[in-house]
Amino acid sequence: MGSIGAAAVGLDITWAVDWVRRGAESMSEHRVELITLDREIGDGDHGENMDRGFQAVLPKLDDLPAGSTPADVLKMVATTLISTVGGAAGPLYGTAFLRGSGAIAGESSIDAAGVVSLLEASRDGIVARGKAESGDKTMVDAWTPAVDAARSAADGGASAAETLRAAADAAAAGSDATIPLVARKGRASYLGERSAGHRDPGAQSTAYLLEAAAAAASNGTSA
Amino acid sequence: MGSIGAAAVGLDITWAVDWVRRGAESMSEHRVELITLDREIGDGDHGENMDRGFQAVLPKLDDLPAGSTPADVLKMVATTLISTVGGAAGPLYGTAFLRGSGAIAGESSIDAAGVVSLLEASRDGIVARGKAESGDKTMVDAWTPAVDAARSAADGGASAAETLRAAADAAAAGSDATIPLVARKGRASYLGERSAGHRDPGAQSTAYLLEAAAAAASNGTSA
Amino acid sequence: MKKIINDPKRVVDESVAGFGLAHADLVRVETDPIHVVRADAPVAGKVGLVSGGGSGHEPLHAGFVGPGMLDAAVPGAVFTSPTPDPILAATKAVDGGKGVLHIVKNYTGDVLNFETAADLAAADGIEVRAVVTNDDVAVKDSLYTAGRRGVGGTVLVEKIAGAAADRGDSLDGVAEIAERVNANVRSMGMALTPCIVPHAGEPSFTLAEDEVEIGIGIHGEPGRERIKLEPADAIVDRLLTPIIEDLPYSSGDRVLLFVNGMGGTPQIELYIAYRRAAEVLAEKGITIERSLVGNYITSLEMQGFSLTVLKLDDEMIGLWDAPVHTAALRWGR
Amino acid sequence: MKKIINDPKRVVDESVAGFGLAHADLVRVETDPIHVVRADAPVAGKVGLVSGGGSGHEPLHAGFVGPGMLDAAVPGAVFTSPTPDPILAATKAVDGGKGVLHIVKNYTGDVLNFETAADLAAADGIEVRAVVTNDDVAVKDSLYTAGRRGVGGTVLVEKIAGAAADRGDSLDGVAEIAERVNANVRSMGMALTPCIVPHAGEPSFTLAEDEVEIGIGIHGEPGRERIKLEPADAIVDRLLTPIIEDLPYSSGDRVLLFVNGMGGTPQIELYIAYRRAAEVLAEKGITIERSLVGNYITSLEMQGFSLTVLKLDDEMIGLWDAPVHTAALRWGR
Ligand SMILES: Nc1ncnc2c1ncn2[C@@H]1O[C@H](COP(=O)(O)OP(=O)(O)O)[C@@H](O)[C@H]1O
Ligand SMILES: Nc1ncnc2c1ncn2[C@@H]1O[C@H](COP(=O)(O)OP(=O)(O)O)[C@@H](O)[C@H]1O
Ligand SMILES: [Mg+2]
Ligand SMILES: [Mg+2]
Ligand SMILES: [Mg+2]
Ligand SMILES: [Mg+2]
Repeated sequence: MGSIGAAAVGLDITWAVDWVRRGAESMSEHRVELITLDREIGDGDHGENMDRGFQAVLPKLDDLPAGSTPADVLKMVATTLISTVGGAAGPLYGTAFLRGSGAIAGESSIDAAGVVSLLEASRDGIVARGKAESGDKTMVDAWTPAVDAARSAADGGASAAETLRAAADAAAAGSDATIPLVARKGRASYLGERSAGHRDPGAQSTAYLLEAAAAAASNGTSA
Repeated sequence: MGSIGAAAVGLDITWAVDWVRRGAESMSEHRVELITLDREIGDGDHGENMDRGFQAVLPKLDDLPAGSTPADVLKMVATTLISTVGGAAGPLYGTAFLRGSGAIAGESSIDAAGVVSLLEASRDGIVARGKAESGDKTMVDAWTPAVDAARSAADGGASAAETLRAAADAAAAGSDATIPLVARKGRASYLGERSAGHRDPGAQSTAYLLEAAAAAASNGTSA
Repeated sequence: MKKIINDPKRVVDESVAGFGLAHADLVRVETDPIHVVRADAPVAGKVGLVSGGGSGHEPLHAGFVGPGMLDAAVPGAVFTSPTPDPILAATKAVDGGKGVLHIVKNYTGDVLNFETAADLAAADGIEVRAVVTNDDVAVKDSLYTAGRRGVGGTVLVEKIAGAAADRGDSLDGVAEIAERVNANVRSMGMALTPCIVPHAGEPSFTLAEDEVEIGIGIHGEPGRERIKLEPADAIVDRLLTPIIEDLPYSSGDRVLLFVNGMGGTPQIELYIAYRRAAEVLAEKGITIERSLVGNYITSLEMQGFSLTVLKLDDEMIGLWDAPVHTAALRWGR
Repeated sequence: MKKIINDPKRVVDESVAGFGLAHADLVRVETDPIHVVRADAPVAGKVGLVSGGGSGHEPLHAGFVGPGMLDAAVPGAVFTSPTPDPILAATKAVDGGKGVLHIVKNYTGDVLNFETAADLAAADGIEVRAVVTNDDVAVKDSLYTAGRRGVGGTVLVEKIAGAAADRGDSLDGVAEIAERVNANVRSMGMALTPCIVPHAGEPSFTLAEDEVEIGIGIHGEPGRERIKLEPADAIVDRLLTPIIEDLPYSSGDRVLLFVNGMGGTPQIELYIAYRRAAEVLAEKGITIERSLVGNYITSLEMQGFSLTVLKLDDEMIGLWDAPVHTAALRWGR
């Protein structure tokens, strides 16, 4: 079973770089969709912001010094997003990647527990910056289910890749679950009741980024 | 034959007042049409301007002193149009009615020759103010055929009413004939070749006003 | 038609009333017949400056009434030149004994109505001169047109002539400098969208989603040419080339560059146009000594812009820089 | 999408470049990272004022850079708050040794990015304080929102705080007056049409020919409520009532009335709105001491307007009247 092989192999720098590449590809691919979601209940820039940020990240992947760890990659992503994305998403994702990097600092390869720490630290960073609670119709509503799902998976003995898969699926479901919510944080909160019936763009970009992480993990191990 | 009766009767104050009332009604009725014509090759205000002017004229008809002549009516129309219409049409029609009034000054009733003098003086006033020549695609292209037709009719022995009928029909034909022309005066001249294919709004309002004059004349005499 | 209005027939009256309330320190609004005069009119011993024309071009002209610029503005109905009565009333109100200059944009209606008012004022013993602005190179000045239209250059004529009047020039002197500005200024405009005259309720023309009008006037009338939308730089070139060739402007000239919004175009776009215009002038060795960017002579909510270039001399620069205090242009006080 | 632009991705860069060319006497444009600073920055011994936010609201903020107002403006991408880097660069560029005040409109992105920049500046030894404007009564300031948005009141905060800095107030003093203005100002806006963000290429929302959005923000985001078009006076009442009730303003208050165009609305309509707003305030015994009418904080080409009312005290009036010389607001020099 691939999953046993995956459990045996930690996620290393190759995975981290692949995650970021896939993430960039996904932001580019879903740029218009994220703009459209944000236009409906925000100001129509989320896809543009995320795409601009990840396009700035890409060339820096080539400049990583030899011996870089996954944490180094995430830190580079963090600082690049902070200085190129802007808006609410820039500082929030920046903090997420920064805290995530901190949680796995020094490790050349991370296991399922490491994945949980990474995701949890990221989510906590977002909450610390943005003060959103679950149900406020923000990216937190994708991150928190992802953290919870990752923890149960890891607790149940899943591999790092399986743990990420569980996180990604939960983030996607969390994004879906934002649709009926009334926003209480971010720009969509200005709409009050009118925000219900629309998916939160940040929750959706989170789902795409965690999907990229999971895809990179399963790719790395099955290749 | 009604026309013989009409030939016998000169056009008096009743006719003049009726002309103006019918003219006002016509401007009101054709307001949108004249706006639309002017929108196509001008600035979309001709119908509004003419309607505003004639609406201002109407109440003054009730204040005419006893013993007023047709010339007095036309003079009142002239000054009222000058002070309420604005744009190019205000001074041009104002001058037309003022000169027309001058041409029949003192007459309590005008015959066919009087009609010709009135129309000719009006047309000459417009040309003096606006410097347009025939074929420039302006109201002159309705007035000049009207003057010419009136003169032939009168020369041929037509009544005042018949003379006005000839003038009105010629003005309408003159207005039709402006359609293919390229404008060389007024706002439509800015369009150059693009003005061809559109009727001149001022020629059309002239046709309506002379139609009102002719209708008032035939009505007055057949009543 | 979506507008912030109450009644199409009361648009001008209510707007001018609001203007008077907002700028009571600067102007007095007379309602019958409607005109806007400097709060302290007439200014004794100063030539009075009166301009006017159809409404819908705001801030032109009422926004330019005040010390250093116009003494009175006469707003007509939307896109309709005013009748002689309010022009006459304004002329009388601002006559400080040194005569009155009429600044008239070259449109048949404006010219005729101002002419009549000037005749009536002369009959009342007021000396009046008129300067007719005609800077729009989109229209050929020939026997086959009503002549070039007065557009953006009018704003510059009003500012500079206003400063000349302010320093005490005679009526002939003020008229002479106004003529000189007019002789040295050229403009051309374009529109991305039409505008809707309130009483008409319909757009002044219709454009497809990828079309623009080049050589547009300020009355919502269609332009000379309809083309496919182009990048900003190409549009600027299309407007600036005929302007430069017309006077012509040439290397070594010092100019004022005026990028004017038609009313509905955001400032962010005007500065993109400014950038390219400055680049083209620099390439030609023409120096921009002064500039003006914003909505100064508009066509209601039309989207688009016009470029105006004025060839400056030292006197004009001094008069341009002189203090002005109006609702729409203000500096030096 | 019809705009006077070259490339959606270069809109801000090119426009700011044009702004710098047109106002080289007032500002210096730095391109990497992009920010606009006073030509003579830093001014020694003066508190530096920095504001910024997404582009598309011009003249806010670059149009308010100059003596008596802001020392620097940081334009982000269209409708996207800038990142910390240019905010930090601007903060450093204007630090004249007396500290720097950040004037931040209350949006999550603006607040977070300015916070980060302030932390970095503090690490570099620059004293920074931030004032967050939040005057939009269309949004309830409660646990269930991101708080009221900063809109029209921001312009007034920038002018008055700028004057306080100009007269030599300390950082705490300037921050205190800025807070006081913010505490006494309320706004609400509406839109007749949406706007189109260049990179999005689609309208921010769609409205039927007879619909308007009430309680609109400045980012092209939809408002709280969509209603049928009403006459101007009814719309003004709809915006002004919640403003008056919120502070509340009451009889005897002296206020500044600010009628702001959203970018695509012609001036003729703004003054119709002003007229009614003045009428309502007069009925309530509220005196308009100062007023401002025009496009000062916009949403690209959006048609609509906002009303802002500031309760004045003598100090605020003095600071409002103090000389200011920026591209968009200028008097007294
Ligand atoms: N306080 C917050 N906490 C967590 N996430 C937030 C918060 N505010 C906004 N967001 C997220 O940011 C997304 C919007 O990002 P973006 O459009 O890039 O920024 P902006 O709202 O400044 O235009 C929202 O969809 C939401 O998921
Ligand atoms: N120089 C002129 N001589 C004669 N008629 C003219 C002249 N200029 C314009 N007109 C007439 O005036 C009409 C336009 O009138 P109107 O729309 O009321 O004025 P404006 O052009 O000022 O908006 C034109 O259709 C034309 O018939
Ligand atoms: Mg957004
Ligand atoms: Mg017309
Ligand atoms: Mg007209
Ligand atoms: Mg944004």
